[in-house]
Amino acid sequence: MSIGLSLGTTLAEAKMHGRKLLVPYITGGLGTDWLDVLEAVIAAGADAVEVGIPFSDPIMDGPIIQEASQRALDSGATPASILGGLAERSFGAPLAVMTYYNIVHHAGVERFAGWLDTAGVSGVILPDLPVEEMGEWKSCAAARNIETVLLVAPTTPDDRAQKLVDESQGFVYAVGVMGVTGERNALASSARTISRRLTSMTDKPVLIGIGISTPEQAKEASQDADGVVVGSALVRRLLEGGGPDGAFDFISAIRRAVDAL
Amino acid sequence: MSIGLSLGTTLAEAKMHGRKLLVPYITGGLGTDWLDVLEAVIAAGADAVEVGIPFSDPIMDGPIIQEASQRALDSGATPASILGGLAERSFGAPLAVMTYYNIVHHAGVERFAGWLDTAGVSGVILPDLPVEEMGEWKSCAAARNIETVLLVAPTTPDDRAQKLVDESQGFVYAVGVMGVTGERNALASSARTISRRLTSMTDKPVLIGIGISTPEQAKEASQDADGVVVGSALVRRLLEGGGPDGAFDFISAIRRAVDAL
Amino acid sequence: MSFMGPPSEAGRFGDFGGVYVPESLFAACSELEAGFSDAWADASFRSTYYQILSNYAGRPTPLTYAGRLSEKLGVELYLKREDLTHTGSHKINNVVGQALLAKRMGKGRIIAETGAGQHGVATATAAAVFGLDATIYMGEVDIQRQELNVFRMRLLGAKVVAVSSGSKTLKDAINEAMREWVASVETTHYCIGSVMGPHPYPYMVREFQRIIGEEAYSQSLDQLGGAPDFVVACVGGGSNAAGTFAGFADTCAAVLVGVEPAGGAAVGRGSPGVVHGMRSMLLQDEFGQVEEAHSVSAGLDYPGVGPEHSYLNSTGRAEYYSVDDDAVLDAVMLLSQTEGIIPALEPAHAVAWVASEAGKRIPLGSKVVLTMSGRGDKDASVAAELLVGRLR
Amino acid sequence: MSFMGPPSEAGRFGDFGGVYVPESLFAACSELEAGFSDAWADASFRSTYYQILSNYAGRPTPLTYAGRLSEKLGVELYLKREDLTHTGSHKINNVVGQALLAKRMGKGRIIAETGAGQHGVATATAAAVFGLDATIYMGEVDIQRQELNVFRMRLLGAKVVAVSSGSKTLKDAINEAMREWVASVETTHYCIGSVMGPHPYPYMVREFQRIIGEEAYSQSLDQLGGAPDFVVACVGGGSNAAGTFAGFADTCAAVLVGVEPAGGAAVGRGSPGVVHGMRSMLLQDEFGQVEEAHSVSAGLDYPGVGPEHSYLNSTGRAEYYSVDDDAVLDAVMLLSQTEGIIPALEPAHAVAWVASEAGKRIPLGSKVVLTMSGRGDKDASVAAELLVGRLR
Ligand SMILES: Cc1ncc(COP(=O)(O)O)c(C=O)c1O
Ligand SMILES: Cc1ncc(COP(=O)(O)O)c(C=O)c1O
Repeated sequence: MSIGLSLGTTLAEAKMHGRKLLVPYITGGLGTDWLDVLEAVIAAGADAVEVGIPFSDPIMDGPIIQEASQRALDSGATPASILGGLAERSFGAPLAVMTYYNIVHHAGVERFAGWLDTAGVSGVILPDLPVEEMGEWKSCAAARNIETVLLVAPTTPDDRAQKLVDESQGFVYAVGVMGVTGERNALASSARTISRRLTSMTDKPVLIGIGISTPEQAKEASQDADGVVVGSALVRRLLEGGGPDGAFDFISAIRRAVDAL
Repeated sequence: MSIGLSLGTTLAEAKMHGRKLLVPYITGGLGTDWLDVLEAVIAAGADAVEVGIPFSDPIMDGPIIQEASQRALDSGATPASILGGLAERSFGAPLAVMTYYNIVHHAGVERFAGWLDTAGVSGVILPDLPVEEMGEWKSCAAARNIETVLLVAPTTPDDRAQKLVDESQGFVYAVGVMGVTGERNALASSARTISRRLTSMTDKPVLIGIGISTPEQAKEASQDADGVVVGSALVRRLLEGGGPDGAFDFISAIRRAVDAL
Repeated sequence: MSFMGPPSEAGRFGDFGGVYVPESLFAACSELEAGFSDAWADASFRSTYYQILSNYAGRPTPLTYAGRLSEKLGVELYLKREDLTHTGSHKINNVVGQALLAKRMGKGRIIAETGAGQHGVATATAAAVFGLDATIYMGEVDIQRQELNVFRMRLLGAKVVAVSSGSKTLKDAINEAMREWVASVETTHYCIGSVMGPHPYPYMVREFQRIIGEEAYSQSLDQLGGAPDFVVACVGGGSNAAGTFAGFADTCAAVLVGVEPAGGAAVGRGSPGVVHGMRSMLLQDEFGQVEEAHSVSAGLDYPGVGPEHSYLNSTGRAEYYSVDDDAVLDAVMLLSQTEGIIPALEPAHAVAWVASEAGKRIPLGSKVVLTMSGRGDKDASVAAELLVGRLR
Repeated sequence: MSFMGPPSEAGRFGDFGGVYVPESLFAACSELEAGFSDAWADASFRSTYYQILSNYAGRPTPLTYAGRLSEKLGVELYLKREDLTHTGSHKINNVVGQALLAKRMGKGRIIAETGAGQHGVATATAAAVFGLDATIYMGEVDIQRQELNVFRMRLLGAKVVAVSSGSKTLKDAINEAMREWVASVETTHYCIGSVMGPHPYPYMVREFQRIIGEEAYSQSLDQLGGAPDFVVACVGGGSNAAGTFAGFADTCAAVLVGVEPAGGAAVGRGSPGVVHGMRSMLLQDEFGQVEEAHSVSAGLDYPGVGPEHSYLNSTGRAEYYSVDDDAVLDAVMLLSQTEGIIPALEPAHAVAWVASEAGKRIPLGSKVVLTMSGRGDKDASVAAELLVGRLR
C-alpha cells in the first residue's frame, strides 16, 4: 500500500526537479520475497514500480517475463494474493499494476478497480486494451482515482499518438522498440525517435520501456525521454536468484547511470 | 536324355495296360543332386517326369515351388544348365519340361524347341501360354516332335475344354483345384468332377494335378482319372533335405497307393 | 433481419469481437481493415481470388450424398467436400484470400499459427505460389501429432518454429505468432487461420470462407431440391463453420449446428473473456487465466472460439454441442468404412454428432448438410495408435 | 489413322498385349472382356461412372498454369491436377469403373495389388462405397515406404497382405494377387491398377483413365487457346500416361512423352517379354528372368510396362525417356517451392524431365501439359529421410 502517492503527481514533480525517472518492473508473486524485492528497488531509487499480475497468455512478453509469470502462477499467485500482498506493506513510491485485460474483464472492471484501490495501487497498465476499448474501464478507474497509463508505439501515427498522449495518465509509456519485452544488445534507434516525437507533444513524463537492458542503455534512452521502465533485465536477475540484493544493486546502477546525465 | 521315349505313346500304352499313371514334378537345378532325384523317382515307378525350369515370377505356383525355384535360381540354374544336365544322362522314362512362357519367348520359340530336342525332352507344359497364343510355339515344337501338354481348369467351359483336350499332346493336364500349386489337406471335389468331365471327352490319358499331396489323395484322384501329377508334396520333401532316398520313398508310396486301385 | 451481416464499426458481433491488441499492432489492424474493405469491394480482386480457388485449389468442391451412411442413420446426409481442396482442408480458401491481400498491401512476408498443421500447410503453399517468405508457429505437442504436415510445410519452403510454452498447442502458437507480429508488423502479414483474433480477422476470414456455404447452399437447391433441415460443422476457431453458416443463416431456416470437442467447448462450457485480440467465449479459471483445452484433434484443441459464434449462440441462430474423443474415433471408422472417406479428426466431430443425434435431435428423414472440412491423412499416426486392434 | 484405338480381337496393340494367363483364369478374362464391352457401350453405366467421378471423386480436376515454374524454365507449363481427386491420385478413376463393373458382374469381393499404395487406397475406398470385401497385396518394401497408405487401406476396412517374395515390391504383389485370383476367380474381381495384365485390362484401364486426357484436351483448347506442344506423364504400368495420351494422340500433333524411372525403364532399356499376362517391354536378364526394378518411387518400381506403351513407342507416336532418383527429389523440391504443389514421387519424374529438357528437347516457349498424377503426402517419410538437411 502506498497511500496518497499519485503516480502522475509523483513523477511530474520529480521531472520538474530535473530528475530522470526510473520505473522498474517486477512480476508479482515471483518467489516468496517479491515484496522485499519491491522494497529494494524503491530503496535503490525507483520513482515508481510496475507490478505485474501474471496472465496465462502474455502476448506482449518475451521469454523472461513469460517464465516469471509461469513460475508465479505455478506457485499459486492470483490477483487476490498479489494485491493482498501489496496491501500489507507501505511503500515509499507509487505502484502501478501491469496485467492483461482478461484478468480485469473476468473480475469485472468495477470490482477490479476497487481491488486496486484497496491495495493502494495508484496506476494500471493494460497493454492489450487499446484506447478504443477502454471506455468502461476508464470510468471505473477514475471513480477510484486509478490512473491508466497508455502505451504509444513506434507504429502509432501522429494524430493517434497525440490522442494517446492526451489521454494517458501518470506517465506516457513509449514503446522503445517494435517487439515484446526482453533484453536487447543495444538501444534501438526507434527509442530515441519516439522519445523525441512524444516529448514534443506533451509535458507529461514520457518513459521509454521495452528493451532497456543496461545502465548504459538507460542513460542513452534518458537523453531524449524523461526516464525509463526496466523490466526483463531486472526479472532475469530475479529468475537467476539475485533476490532483493541483486535487484537493489542493478537498480542502483541504473539510477547512477541516469543521474549522471 | 531319354531317346525315343514319346510322352504320349508311353503314357497311352501304360494306360492301355490298366496302369494308373504317375508323373512327379521336380524343380530343375534344385540341389546338386537333382538329377539323382530324377532317377530315383523313375526308379520308384514314375511313368514320366515333369522337370521345372525355374522362372523369377511363377504365378501358378504356391510357396513351396516358389521357394524351390528361388533356391535353384540363386544357385545359378539356367535353362541351359538344366537342359544340359538332362542331356548328360539317360533316363528310363519320358521327360516333360514345365516352365513359364517368358523363358521360351526370350530364347526364341524355335531355338528353345531345338534345345529341348537336343536334351531329349519329349514334352512341354507352359501354364501361362493359353491355346490362343500358342500357334507359333506349336509349329516349332511339332517340327522337333515335342509334345505340348495343355491344362484344363474347373472353370473352363465345355466347348473350350473339348478343344483343349483335342489339342493337348502327351496327356491332358486336368487342374484339380482352383488355385496355385501347393499341398492341400484333402482332395478337392473339383478334382473328381473335372476328371469325369474330361475322361468322357477323350481317350487320351487325363492326369489330375495341383494339390495332390498324399498317397491317399493320389489314390482317390485316380479313381476317375488316368493318373496324377505330384509336385509340391515331393518338392517340400526335397527342400527339407529328403534327397533321392526321400523322393524314392515318397513316390514309391504313391505308386503303391495308385496301383492298389 | 440479418443474422450474419458485417460486424459493427468497432468490429463487434453483438457483445463479441473488438480489437484487443497491443498498441504496436493497432495501426496494422486498422490498415488491414482498410485494405480488406477496399479489396473485397474490388471486383478484380474478387475475380483473381475466385480464379485461384477454381484453377488452382479445386473449387467448387462437390456436395456428396453419403448413401450408405444415410441409410444406416435414417437421415439424408450430404457432405460438403472441403477435403478435396488443394492441401486437404478448407483452410486454403482463407489463405488464398489473405495471401492475395498481403501481396496487394506490399508485404513480402507472412507468418501464421497452426494447430492441426492444415492452416500452416495452406499458408506455406500460398507463400510458395506468391513468392512470399513464410514462418509458421506450431506447438510442440502438435508438431508431434501432425508430423506429416510439419514435413509438408518445410518442403514447401516455410520455416516451422516449435512453441514450447504453455499447453504447447494452438493457443500458445497464436501467442507466439502475435509476439513475432509485434516485432515485424511493418513488413509482415499475420495470416490468422480462423475466424478469431482482433477485428478485421473474424469478419475477413468468414468472408474468405463463405464460399463453402454459398456453394453448399446452391448445391442443396440442385441436389436436395431445397434447403436442408440441418447444417452441421465442427468448431475450433470456427472458420469452416462460419463459412458454411454464412451460406444458410440468412437464406433459409435450416438449424445451424456447431460441434465442439468436449475438452475444448468454449461456447458450451466457457464464459466471456478477452484473449488473442477478441472478446469471446473462453475456457478460463476463476481468476481469468485461460484453461488448456484437451482434444484428440489438434485443430480443435483451443480454449476460445471466434466471436461471431459467441454471438450466433447468444442469439440462438446457431446451436452448439460437443462430442468426446471416443465418439470421434468411432466416427472416423464409421465414415471411412461406409463411404470410403477418411475424415480429419476435426470434421469427424460433426460426423459423430450426426451419428449420435440421428433420430433424436435430428428427426428421422431430415436432410443434413455436413461440412467435411478436411481429409484424415494428417491424423494417420495418431489414429493408428488409437485404433490399433480395431482394424483388419 | 488412329494411334490409340481399341486393341485387336486377340487383345493386341501391334505385337504387344494378349492374354497370357493360366487356363484357370482364361474364362474370367473372357467374361470380363464381355462384361466391360457391354458396360462401356451402355449409356447408363457410363453416366453412373461419370456421376460418381464428379459428385464423389471431385472431377473435373483443374488444369493449373504453373506460373512461377514456367517463368523459371522458359516454357508454358500446365499441370493436370489428378492430385486433387479423392484419395489423391488418378487411380480412383480406374477403380470407380472397375468396382462398378464388378458389382454389375455380381462379384462381392475385390482384390488388388498396389505399389505406392494409391491403387490400394483407391480400391479400398471403392470397396467401402460399394460394400465389397477387399484384400490388397503389397510388397514388404512398399509397406514400409508407404506406411500412410497402409493405414488408410486398413482404416477403410480392407485387408492388407504383405508380400515377401522376390523384390518385395509391385512386381511380386502382382504375382501374389494373380495367385489369389486363380484360387478365387469365381467370386472375386481382380482390380488391376494399371494398363497392364492380360486383355482386357490394358484396354479397359486406359478407357477408365481416358477422362484425364479428354478433360485436359478440352481444357487446353480453353486455357491455352489450342493443343499443347508437349504432353508429359510418368510411366510405371502406364495408366496415367495412357489415359492422358488418349485425349491427345488422335486429336492433335502434340509430342507425347512418357517418363520412366532410370531404374525401371522397361521401354527404354527393356526387350519384349511375357509376364503378368501380357507381352510387352520388360527388364529381363539373358535367360528371360525378370529383373528387379530400382526406383525411389514405389509406384514406378516395376520392370514391365503396359503393352500399349510398347506399341506407342514402336510406332513413334509417343516417346519415352527416363530420369534418375536424384533428379526426382530435386523436382519434388522445385515444384513444392515454386508452385505450392507437393507432387508424389511418381509424377515428380515428369516434372524432372521437363525441368531438365526445357530449352533442349522442349524448345523455349513451348506449351507443355503435364499430368500431376498424385499428391506427395504418401511419400513424406521417404522424402523426409532423403531430403534431410536440404530444408529450412
Ligand atoms: C480439417 C480441419 N477442420 C477444422 C479445423 C478447425 O478450424 P475451424 O474451426 O477454424 O474451421 C481445422 C484446423 O486446423 C482443420 O484442419
Ligand atoms: C501418383 C501415382 N502416379 C503414377 C503411378 C504409376 O502408375 P501408372 O503408370 O499406372 O500411372 C502411381 C502408382 O502407384 C501413382 O500412385
